[in-house]
Amino acid sequence: MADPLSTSRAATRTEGRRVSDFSIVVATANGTGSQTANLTLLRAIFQMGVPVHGKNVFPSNIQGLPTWFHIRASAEGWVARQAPEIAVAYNPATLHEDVAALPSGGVLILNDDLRGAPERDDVITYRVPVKELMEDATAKGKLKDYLANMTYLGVVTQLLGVSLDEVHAALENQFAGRRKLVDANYPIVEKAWRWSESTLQKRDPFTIEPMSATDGLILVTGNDAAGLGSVFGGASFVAWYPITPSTSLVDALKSHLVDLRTDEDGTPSWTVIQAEDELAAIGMVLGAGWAGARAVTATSGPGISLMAEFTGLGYFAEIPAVVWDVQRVGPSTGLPTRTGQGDVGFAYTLGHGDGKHPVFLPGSVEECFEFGWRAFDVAEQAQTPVFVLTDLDLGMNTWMAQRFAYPDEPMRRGKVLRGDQIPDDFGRYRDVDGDGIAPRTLPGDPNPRSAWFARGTGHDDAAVYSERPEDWQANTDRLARKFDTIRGLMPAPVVDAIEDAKIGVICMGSTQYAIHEARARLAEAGQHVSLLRLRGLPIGEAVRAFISEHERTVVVEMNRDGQLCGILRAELPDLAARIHSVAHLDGLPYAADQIEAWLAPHLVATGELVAEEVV
Amino acid sequence: MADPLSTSRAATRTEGRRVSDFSIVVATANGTGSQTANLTLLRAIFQMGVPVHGKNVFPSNIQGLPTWFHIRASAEGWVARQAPEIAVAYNPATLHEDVAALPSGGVLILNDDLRGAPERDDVITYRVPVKELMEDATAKGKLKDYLANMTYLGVVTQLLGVSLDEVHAALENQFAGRRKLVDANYPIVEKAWRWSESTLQKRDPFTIEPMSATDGLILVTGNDAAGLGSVFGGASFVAWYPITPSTSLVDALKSHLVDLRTDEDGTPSWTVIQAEDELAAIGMVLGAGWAGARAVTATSGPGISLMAEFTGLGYFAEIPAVVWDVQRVGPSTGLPTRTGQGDVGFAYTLGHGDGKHPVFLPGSVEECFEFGWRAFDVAEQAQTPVFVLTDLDLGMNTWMAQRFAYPDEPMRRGKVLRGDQIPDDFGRYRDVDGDGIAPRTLPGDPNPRSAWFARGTGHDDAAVYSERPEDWQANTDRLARKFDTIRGLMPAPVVDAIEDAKIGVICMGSTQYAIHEARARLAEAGQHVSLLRLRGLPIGEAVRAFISEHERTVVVEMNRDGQLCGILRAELPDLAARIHSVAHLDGLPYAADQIEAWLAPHLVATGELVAEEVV
Amino acid sequence: MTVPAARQPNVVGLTKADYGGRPSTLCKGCGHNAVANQIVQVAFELGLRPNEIVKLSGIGCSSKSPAYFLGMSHGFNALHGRMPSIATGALSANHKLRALGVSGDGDTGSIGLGQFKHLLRRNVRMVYLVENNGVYGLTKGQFSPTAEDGLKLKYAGTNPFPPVEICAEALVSGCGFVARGFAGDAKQLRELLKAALSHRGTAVIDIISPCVAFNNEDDSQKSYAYGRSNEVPLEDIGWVPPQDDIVIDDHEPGETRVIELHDGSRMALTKVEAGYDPSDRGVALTRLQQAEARGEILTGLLYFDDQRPSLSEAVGLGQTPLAEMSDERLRPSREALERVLDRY
Amino acid sequence: MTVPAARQPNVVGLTKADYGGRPSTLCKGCGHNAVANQIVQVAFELGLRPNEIVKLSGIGCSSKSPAYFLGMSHGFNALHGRMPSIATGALSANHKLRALGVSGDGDTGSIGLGQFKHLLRRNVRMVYLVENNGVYGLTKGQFSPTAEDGLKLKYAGTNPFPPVEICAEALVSGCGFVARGFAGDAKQLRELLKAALSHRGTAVIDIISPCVAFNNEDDSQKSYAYGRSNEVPLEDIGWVPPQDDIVIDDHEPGETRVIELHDGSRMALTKVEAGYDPSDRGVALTRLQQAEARGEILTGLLYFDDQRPSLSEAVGLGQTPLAEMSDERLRPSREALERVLDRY
Ligand SMILES: Cc1ncc(C[n+]2csc(CCOP(=O)(O)OP(=O)(O)O)c2C)c(N)n1
Ligand SMILES: Cc1ncc(C[n+]2csc(CCOP(=O)(O)OP(=O)(O)O)c2C)c(N)n1
Ligand code: SF4
Ligand code: SF4
Ligand SMILES: [Mg+2]
Ligand SMILES: [Mg+2]
Repeated sequence: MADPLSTSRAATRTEGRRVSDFSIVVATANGTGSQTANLTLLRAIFQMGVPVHGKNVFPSNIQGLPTWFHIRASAEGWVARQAPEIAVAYNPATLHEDVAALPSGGVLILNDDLRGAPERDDVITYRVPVKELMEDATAKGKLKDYLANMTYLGVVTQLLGVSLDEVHAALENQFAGRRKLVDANYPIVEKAWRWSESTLQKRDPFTIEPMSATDGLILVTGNDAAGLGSVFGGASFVAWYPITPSTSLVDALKSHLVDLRTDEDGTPSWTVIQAEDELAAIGMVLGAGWAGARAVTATSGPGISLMAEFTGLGYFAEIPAVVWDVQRVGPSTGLPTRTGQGDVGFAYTLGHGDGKHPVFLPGSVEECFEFGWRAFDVAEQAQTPVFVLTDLDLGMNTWMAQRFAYPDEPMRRGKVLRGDQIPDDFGRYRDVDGDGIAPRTLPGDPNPRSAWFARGTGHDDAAVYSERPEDWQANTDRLARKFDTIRGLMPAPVVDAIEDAKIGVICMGSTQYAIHEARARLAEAGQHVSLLRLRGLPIGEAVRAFISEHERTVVVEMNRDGQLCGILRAELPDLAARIHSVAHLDGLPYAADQIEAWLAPHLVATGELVAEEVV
Repeated sequence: MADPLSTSRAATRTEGRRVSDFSIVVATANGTGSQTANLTLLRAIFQMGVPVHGKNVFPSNIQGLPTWFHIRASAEGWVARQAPEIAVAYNPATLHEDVAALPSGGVLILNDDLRGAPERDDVITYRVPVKELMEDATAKGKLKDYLANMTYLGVVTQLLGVSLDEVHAALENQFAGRRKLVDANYPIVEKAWRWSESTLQKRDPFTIEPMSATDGLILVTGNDAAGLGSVFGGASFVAWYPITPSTSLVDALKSHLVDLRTDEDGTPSWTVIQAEDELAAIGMVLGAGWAGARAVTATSGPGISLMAEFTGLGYFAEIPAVVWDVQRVGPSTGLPTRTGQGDVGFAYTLGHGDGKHPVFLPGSVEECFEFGWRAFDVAEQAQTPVFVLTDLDLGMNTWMAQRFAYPDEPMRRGKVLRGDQIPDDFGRYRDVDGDGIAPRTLPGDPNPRSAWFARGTGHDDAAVYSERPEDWQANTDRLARKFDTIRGLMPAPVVDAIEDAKIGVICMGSTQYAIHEARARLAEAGQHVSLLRLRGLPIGEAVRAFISEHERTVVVEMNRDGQLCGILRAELPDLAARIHSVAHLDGLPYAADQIEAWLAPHLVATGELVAEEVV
Repeated sequence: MTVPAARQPNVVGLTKADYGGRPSTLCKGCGHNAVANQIVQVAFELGLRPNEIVKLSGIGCSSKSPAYFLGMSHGFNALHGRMPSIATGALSANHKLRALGVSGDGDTGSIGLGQFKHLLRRNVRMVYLVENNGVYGLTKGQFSPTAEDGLKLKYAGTNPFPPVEICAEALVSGCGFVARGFAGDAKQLRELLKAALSHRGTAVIDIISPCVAFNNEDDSQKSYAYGRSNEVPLEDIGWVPPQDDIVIDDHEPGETRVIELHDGSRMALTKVEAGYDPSDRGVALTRLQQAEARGEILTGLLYFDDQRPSLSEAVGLGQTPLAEMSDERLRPSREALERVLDRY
Repeated sequence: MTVPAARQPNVVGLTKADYGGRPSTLCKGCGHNAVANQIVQVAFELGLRPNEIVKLSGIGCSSKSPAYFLGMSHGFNALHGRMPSIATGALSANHKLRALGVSGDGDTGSIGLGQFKHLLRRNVRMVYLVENNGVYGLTKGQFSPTAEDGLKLKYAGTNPFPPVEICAEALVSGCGFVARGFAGDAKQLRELLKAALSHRGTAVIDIISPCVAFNNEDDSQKSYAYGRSNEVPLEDIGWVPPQDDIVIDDHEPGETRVIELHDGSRMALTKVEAGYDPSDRGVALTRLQQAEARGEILTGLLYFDDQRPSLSEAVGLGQTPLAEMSDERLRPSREALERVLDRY
């Protein structure tokens, strides 16, 4: 099997030196524990001030199947997927493909103990005598195989011009300063580094040179950021069921709760429950939301399907809840360890019958943090289940980010009446303010007037069971009004409108990085494309304005059916004719050249490109 | 609580006689068993050749809550809901509202034992001494209360000019000729009828006169028709979980299986399993479909939500299944005994990730029968779960219909390879014909090449697990091609295009009856509106053509969010600007005057109506 | 404890009427009504504070009944079979609340079996009532999974499957309070309810609660299923005549009493003897099996053990419920955030 | 029965290799691989016809394994926890087929508990294997509901809940074949598999099948959880060294054997004595309780009773499977339709 991310076979630019601008792939087998070496390499480059990003391409399996770790260093700061010029080949199972995938002019760092690597005289090869380098390592047995990953760390860093001090610092950071661990690993790195320095002679153009582009930045995964954001949103109840790629979000959330939300006497201000399945997880979250806690769950595609019925209850009984969907490739069980954006259409109207739900669409780890706390505010203000759709690429991979900003406003708990605030004529679903949102009361309130009976069945505005047509319609019309109020609560899109650009691109989530890079390239070629990055549904006026201002709008999304495009066409029928779809899903994050290729026909249509130029 | 269907308060037309053109409402309490009397009244009118239709408005409860049975007789054949001019008031709990709801000039048939009926001197009142009439009835105790319903049957038929013979015949039919039952009931009917003849003096204009408009027609519910159609479709495995209003579909299906599909020796050619819930029901159906049986389930809204995950598996693993959704009012538990069309958007794309499903949209009991067998053909030809969306009004109410036509074509079992037909290079998902549909094999086949491993995870065209991007994309692109093939398998819409009409209406399902009546009225007023009744999704070219031919298309549907309208806008973006939505849901079937009112603004917009005329 | 007279205020100054709810829309004679009445009586006698109680239910006739008692208490009529997850979340958010859950045999034994069993594992502190009638009432008489093997019902035919034994299920799932009552035995029911309300974790009471509309044995002469097929059109399961409650008020411990249901079918109830020791799970299971073998239904407190911590105890919650914590306590400080960021 | 040598063809002319599947992608040393191997061996020894068997599973490492045996048999890798419903439908459509189902303790005991129990009530004719490792393997080491109360795992922390006892659950659900095996005891496992394959209804075998990657007790010296926290970065649960299979081949009936898992933690397996009479459900439940009290795990055939008809027998299916009926038999005649219409 071949590394799916190493697709380009075009010769790579080798004239002159390639300073801090290239991609590396490390090919190992799952379960061999190469992650430590990979993340250390990533961090070492980051420490040198060079913009860098890592993507882990792993199988849905625990041990033995091939896995590839991609690191892109880019002085210009590009982080989208890019076919690697440097390959570290440590996995016998994929040796052939890994070598074959290299562009001519590329670099191969080969575990010399592996046999049968294909000859590539158009590739610069460095052979690493792993066994030899491991010889006098103190560790024994299986642990030795594990530590063997440190050899390529040493060689690669040396070749790229990363000092041993940087590597050591990175290793310390990676091990959170745990001495024993550093001491077990570093000697091997050092040995390999010095061996490389003394024996290998650099023949390739790729180097890292110190910059200051990462000053003040952090390295973090989206799931970690989301967990942390939730904690700062006051998450107090978490129920979930394990599923890739959302599991690490809950793991992070829980460890941050332990760290930040446990009293001196050890009492937690939170409860995390591993439910028996996703139906139970969302049920628990709704029960907790009804009782007044800030409750959240995280899942992925299959879990969203199982949450359909309860989401409809939450919508109709009007109970706050936050649901994170770290999207993987669907339909069905699909590709659990690949990334996609295929749940947006389904989540937006989840549940039988009428109903729409607010959907946050974070596009960066910063937004994973921010929406982590904002989602609770919207859920409690609107008294409804709120979805946050991120994806595996954003959630599980390691990204550079600004230090997260502390919430700039107090927690918005929404309309909750307590004790004497509860009027004599209190009706749970009475729209006293005309915004479609009626004040609620919480169980446990001493005021006898506070009581109401939550239900998924038809009811009047006092929550009393009713089959009367006028009660049904009044109530659901109010829910529609409420949804309009919600428009004002969602984050505005990020718009980069280019003066008299004919084409506007609309995107969401993590695809923005490839799009930014593609737009920059197009701009160099004189083709200017505006961009609107949607950060939430329902849409507001800004989207209508953006589409109106452009001759043609192209909605780029990582699914097959063009789900977001369909939503926009349905909600903006008068503009639908101008709204075009670019929808592609194969499980891989987008690369800039894919975006360029997909936009080309549209540039041709608007006359900005002549057909011939399209390759 | 007031009868929701008796809404009009306008004075009714009383000048002259009202022959076979009026509505009756019978107000009783749930559990009192008035259904027999009501259906007998309905059938008696039907037997006289007069077009008639009955709607039961009942609560989600078993005993004691108010229920109303509506009968509309219409020489012209209109069957849509219409506010009644005649009320039979036998329920003390709703006496006041039932009387108050009558239009002036209306007729009240009052159980004289009930106290406190409001005075309405603008209403013709007949008082029925129920106790007295029941005096010498043989039955005792509770059964007596039950039989008391026969008194209004006698009085109403006499007043309307229905002969005792007709009533007797209707009663026999109702009791399927079971003597004992007829003998227990008829004497009371007769006594009441004769009492009415001798005592009451007819003061109202409403009468039934014999016609021949129902010759050769049958009276049947949509659920019964659906069950029968499924049997003629070869249904052999049924798994379901009880839920109103789909329960009577499975009851009918099962009794028809017992009747028509049991061998002489008593061996069934079918299995019906009451599952533990809807997740299990659809799972069983998919298991049976995979193993080669024609399998079907029936449910309603909440069940559809619970079937989301399995539907995605069926779509992706490509397993035939038929799912009936007898729609009730959602979201959530909603109004279990009220009608709606709120699941169309959800069912069409059910499941996380990408995926669309064929959806049949029967609009009559005849189509409930026809689609009952056709759905299996499409499911097996396309190897995918197929939905049939009907509703409570169509499913549980009693409609006139043409005798059902025997399937006009043999069962289409789709591409199934057996034994030696299986090629050496057999690949379960290999698109050998280019129509996106690959031949399948069935478990138990003696040919070793036949084996494949069904899965919801990514696979190559031999059904072998694969995470390769190109495998994923090739497979899902093929599924998209398959969906285009499916377009050609769905029933064409029924189009009534009016020469140079500016407005075209698109509808689905049971709302057609109110729309036909409204169109006729508009036509009388010189306003011509074309109609396209959609009978299935995905749409074909006919829909595009219809919309293109009209200045403005109005999509009328019984939900709040205009779900079908959204689908059409998304799939026909170039025409979306002309597609308008009329969406209303309060649990009641539409009445013609509602349709007129909703279309008015559109007629104004196209200049066919001047604003003033709109009331 | 002295029982206050209905019209007198109780220890918390409330009259019995204050514990009432909306008028019942269930069938006259339905066992579920009798249970609702006893809940009102017990809440009144114990002097419960309505605001300290939440009423929970799933979907079904039984699950409707929380609307008919404790009108001053908050309540949540959840989804079919999903009361346990709602309860788990609600009681986690506010572990000071006491939950009174009402479910049916279909709601708990069929669609809800998984959630029921996992609720018991977690030992969420609540009273869990299963109003057990062997049928699906609200959907008109299909078999529920607790229907006896071989039972013939007019509507549903013959049941070929062994019943789900609610008490046995509770026992193997580690439930610390397992009891069975009968809707018609008010005295026993009140005793069980009072004990359950003071239990540390989940207290399950399986209550035999006959359905007057659909639990009609085919061949029983008195059943109106019989009546229907012979005098009343069968299609017309729309006919549900009102019935009187079935009541037994002098059932002694150790005694077996045969009661007659509305359809004339009989049911043998055996009350555990006075000296029965409910502390052994194995014994409880065995006794259940023996009774079943004799075609009897064992009633009373079958198993009791309050050693296991409830969920909120297991997760170590303190005094303040999560739902009542101040925003300050819920959102860590600026400094705390900076500290975390420094690690990245 | 004489066991043919692997290379020799068996009674149906197939070699052992013919019963193999695709290469396993599970961890080296995973108990699930050992089970898969025994399935191949048993199918070969019994001379099963691959086309008469269907392989079914849910989702999990365990549920992947059907891909690794009987490559010439059809199979269905269903959804997480939903194998039972797929099995019920498939076996109803073709009751001539024999189903071999592989599930995990999470798949069956957690999300799938309800379907599992209802499958047993219906007595669908299939072999139902639970490859029980006490953890969620595929999602990296969370507790499964079968994990012991109080167990400490490096990743998952301490488990506060009582375990779901698969065998006890099967017993109370009326299952007629309840057994427990150990992945490392090939001989016993083969015997149990052979017996199960000839059972009339659902045959449940709970197989202790250690997870070498995640079932690592926190405080066990040999666990690499320990190793990890001290020498290897904890975050790196990505490190899963290959292990050897744990094997015991001389475990005698009645004997208690303590086995050591890869992490050094110990497990006491007690094999039911030679004379054990598996015909009494009550005894089986009691023995399970006693063993549990002693901290032992009881293995062997615990309960057997084939009196209850399987589902296809209960619904009275004839010779021809539904899936193989001719269109003529499935679609009634024109006349039949007219007859029905005449009634309307
Ligand atoms: C998901 C779902 N499926 C089916 C139904 C329909 N339904 C309502 S109540 C009920 C059964 C109730 O039986 P039980 O729990 O025994 O309560 P009872 O009415 O007998 O008291 C069913 C199947 C539903 N409301 N939701
Ligand atoms: C609906 C759904 N939820 C969650 C998951 C993620 N998931 C995959 S396997 C698994 C647990 C498997 O545990 P077990 O059944 O014990 O199998 P094991 O891997 O231990 O053999 C989970 C939670 C899923 N695939 N589908
Ligand atoms: S149908 Fe049965 S369960 Fe429901 S209310 Fe009536 S008697 Fe009670
Ligand atoms: S993770 Fe555990 S269960 Fe999964 S394959 Fe590895 S050892 Fe087996
Ligand atoms: Mg019940
Ligand atoms: Mg497991």
